[in-house]
Amino acid sequence: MNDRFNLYRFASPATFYPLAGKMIPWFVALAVLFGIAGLYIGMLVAPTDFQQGEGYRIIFIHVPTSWLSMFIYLVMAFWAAIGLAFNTRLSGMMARALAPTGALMAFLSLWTGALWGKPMWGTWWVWDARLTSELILLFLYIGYLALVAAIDDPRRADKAGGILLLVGVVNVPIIYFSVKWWNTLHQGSSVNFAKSSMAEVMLWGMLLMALSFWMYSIAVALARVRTLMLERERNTDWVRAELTRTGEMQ
Amino acid sequence: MLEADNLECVRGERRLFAGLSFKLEAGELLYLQGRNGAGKTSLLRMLIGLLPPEAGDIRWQGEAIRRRRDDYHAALCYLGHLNAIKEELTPLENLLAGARLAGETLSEDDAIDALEQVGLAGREDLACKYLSQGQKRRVALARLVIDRRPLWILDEPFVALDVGAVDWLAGVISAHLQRGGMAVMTTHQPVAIPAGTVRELRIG
Amino acid sequence: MIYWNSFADFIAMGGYGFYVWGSFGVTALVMLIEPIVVGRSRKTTIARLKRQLRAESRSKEA
Amino acid sequence: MFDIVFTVIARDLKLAMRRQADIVSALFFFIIVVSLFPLGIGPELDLLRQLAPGVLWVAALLATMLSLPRLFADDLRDGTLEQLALSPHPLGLVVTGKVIAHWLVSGLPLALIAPVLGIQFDLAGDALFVLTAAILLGTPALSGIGAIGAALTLGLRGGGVLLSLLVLPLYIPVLIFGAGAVDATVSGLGGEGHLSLLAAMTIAAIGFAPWASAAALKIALE
Repeated sequence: MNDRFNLYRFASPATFYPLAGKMIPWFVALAVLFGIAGLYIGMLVAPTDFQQGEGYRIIFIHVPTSWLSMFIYLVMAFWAAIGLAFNTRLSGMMARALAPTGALMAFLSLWTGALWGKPMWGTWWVWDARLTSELILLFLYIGYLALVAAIDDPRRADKAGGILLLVGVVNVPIIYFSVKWWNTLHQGSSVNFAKSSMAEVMLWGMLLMALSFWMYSIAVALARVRTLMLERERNTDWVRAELTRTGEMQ
Repeated sequence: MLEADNLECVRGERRLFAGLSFKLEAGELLYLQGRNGAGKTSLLRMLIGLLPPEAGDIRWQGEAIRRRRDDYHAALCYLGHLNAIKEELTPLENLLAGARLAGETLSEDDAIDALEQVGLAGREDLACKYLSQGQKRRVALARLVIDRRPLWILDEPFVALDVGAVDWLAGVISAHLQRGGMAVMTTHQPVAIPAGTVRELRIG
Repeated sequence: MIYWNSFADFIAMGGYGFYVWGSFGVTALVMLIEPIVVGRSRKTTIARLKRQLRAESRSKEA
Repeated sequence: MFDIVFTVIARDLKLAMRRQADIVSALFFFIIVVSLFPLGIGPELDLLRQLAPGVLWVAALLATMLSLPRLFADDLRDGTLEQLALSPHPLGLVVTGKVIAHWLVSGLPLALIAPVLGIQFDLAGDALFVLTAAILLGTPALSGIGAIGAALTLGLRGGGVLLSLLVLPLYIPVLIFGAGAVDATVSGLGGEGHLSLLAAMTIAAIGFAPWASAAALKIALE
């Protein structure tokens, strides 16, 4: 009973708002730290790849952004499920705060994929299974963003967006496997970005970069969710108090 | 018995009402009153189970309606400000299709009788798109003549009816109350309902 | 420990400089702009909400 | 319990029959789009034969999309959607009926006309047969997934464009396996595997999509 109470307290915007405010600097610091370490290892220490030359260093961004774009979609779907099941206000806002960052990650993944493809495959775009799925994932993000933007009532927008996310998350594996299967059928390029024989340093660089991008996403999403909270709860006492307090500080 | 317990309604940013409770027994009619935007229609949508209340409970025969949604809907007849008739279908087809979707059995003869009562004799087989607005409304009201479900929820049923039709509809509602039915309705012009206990609830 | 012999080598990236720095540059740009956009929308939101709050309290006093 | 499904199908079919222009125009859209491709690509039969499955399937996706915005919008406008939501049956079953009716008036005609269009692209007999079977098996999934999008965008500004944005990415697996079935037949590999995957997708979509649509409709009706 006590746990339940705490959970709800945590999920209430009035408690979460200051907590998020305190957490943001920590995540920013972690993102910077991991980023510096990752860049140091990836760009300065790691040796060249004997097959791909220095161009392989793009994977230090490409792979983390691809991971993050998929992971963020899953997290959004998780929040959507919580929101639809328990009707909590916070979960819809979390999903919405994450979406633009997820879309940007998908975009970066495509962008770096294209820049990697040009020297490696001799063309900017290849209908490679991974790139194609990433493109579809970007479409899914854009669809979600367009849907929630089109609905004026925020609660209705959250719920409708939540259903779309759940439908999307069921479909993502189906889409991925169908695209992969289509790709092998048409014998398109199937050069792997990350070789399994990758040197250990490279793996470390990639992991550190992924951690850095992860922390960055959390920090940005928290900052965005704080603005959403103020906006949505503007008629509550805690937002009024918050507004007058920040007024004194500035 | 229909019970509303401590209902709260928030639309968008605004809290329309809170702490609203009432009880409705067999043979009773509840008039909902209040200025425009006070939340009458929102309350009706809560009562039919389409709008979940922010707080509070609605119970039908002692059970929360969100738990026994299908049973509740089997006992409920709702007439909104939209007619819920299809332009492409004839009045007769509309009545029959409406009854079937509501899970009711309705014979063609009964449907024709009902249409005669609302003054649409001879137009049973004309597609509704050829009818006037008033006639379309009457097709919608014809449902009430045949409906035997215990709870009627009516949104502005008297709007845009001529005097004769108002009296006729008041009679139909009276008969429903006399059979032991219940009704909740919103209206701008209170109409005398001859039978049953009439109660009023003011919102906002 | 450091793999590169000279700074010029590092920039050239073995002939892949355009692609590598194109990737890293755009990513850095995005990760710079996004927080700025978020921060600015936060500021405008707070300013707007404050205006509303002031207008409200004034209309209450009146 | 399943009476309601048939009742809804009967009602929607009757309405569609009174508005045949809609069915016919979607069908002609399909025919015209497919016929435009040879004009854009050139009349080489080898090339056309290769492109046929993809062209026919993409056109089929677009033709199905055409009628989706009205799937629930008409019922919302005249108030019948409220009455459907108030029927003493789960809304998911009502939507199942509407999805099946939508397929009967939008997907089925496409499957029936597809072999004729396939001839334009010089497809052989077995490929034509597989094409028809694939469209027959795949289009119900399109109606089902489309219903989710139609319910989510119900009553929104610019709902039609938004609907395509939401639904088309979700159509990709159907497109891949639908066109793949014909491709595989043409290249002599046999399309049975694809067809069974399409059937599986359709079953999953018909079973799952109406309930997601029903949840979206309830939100739209709040």
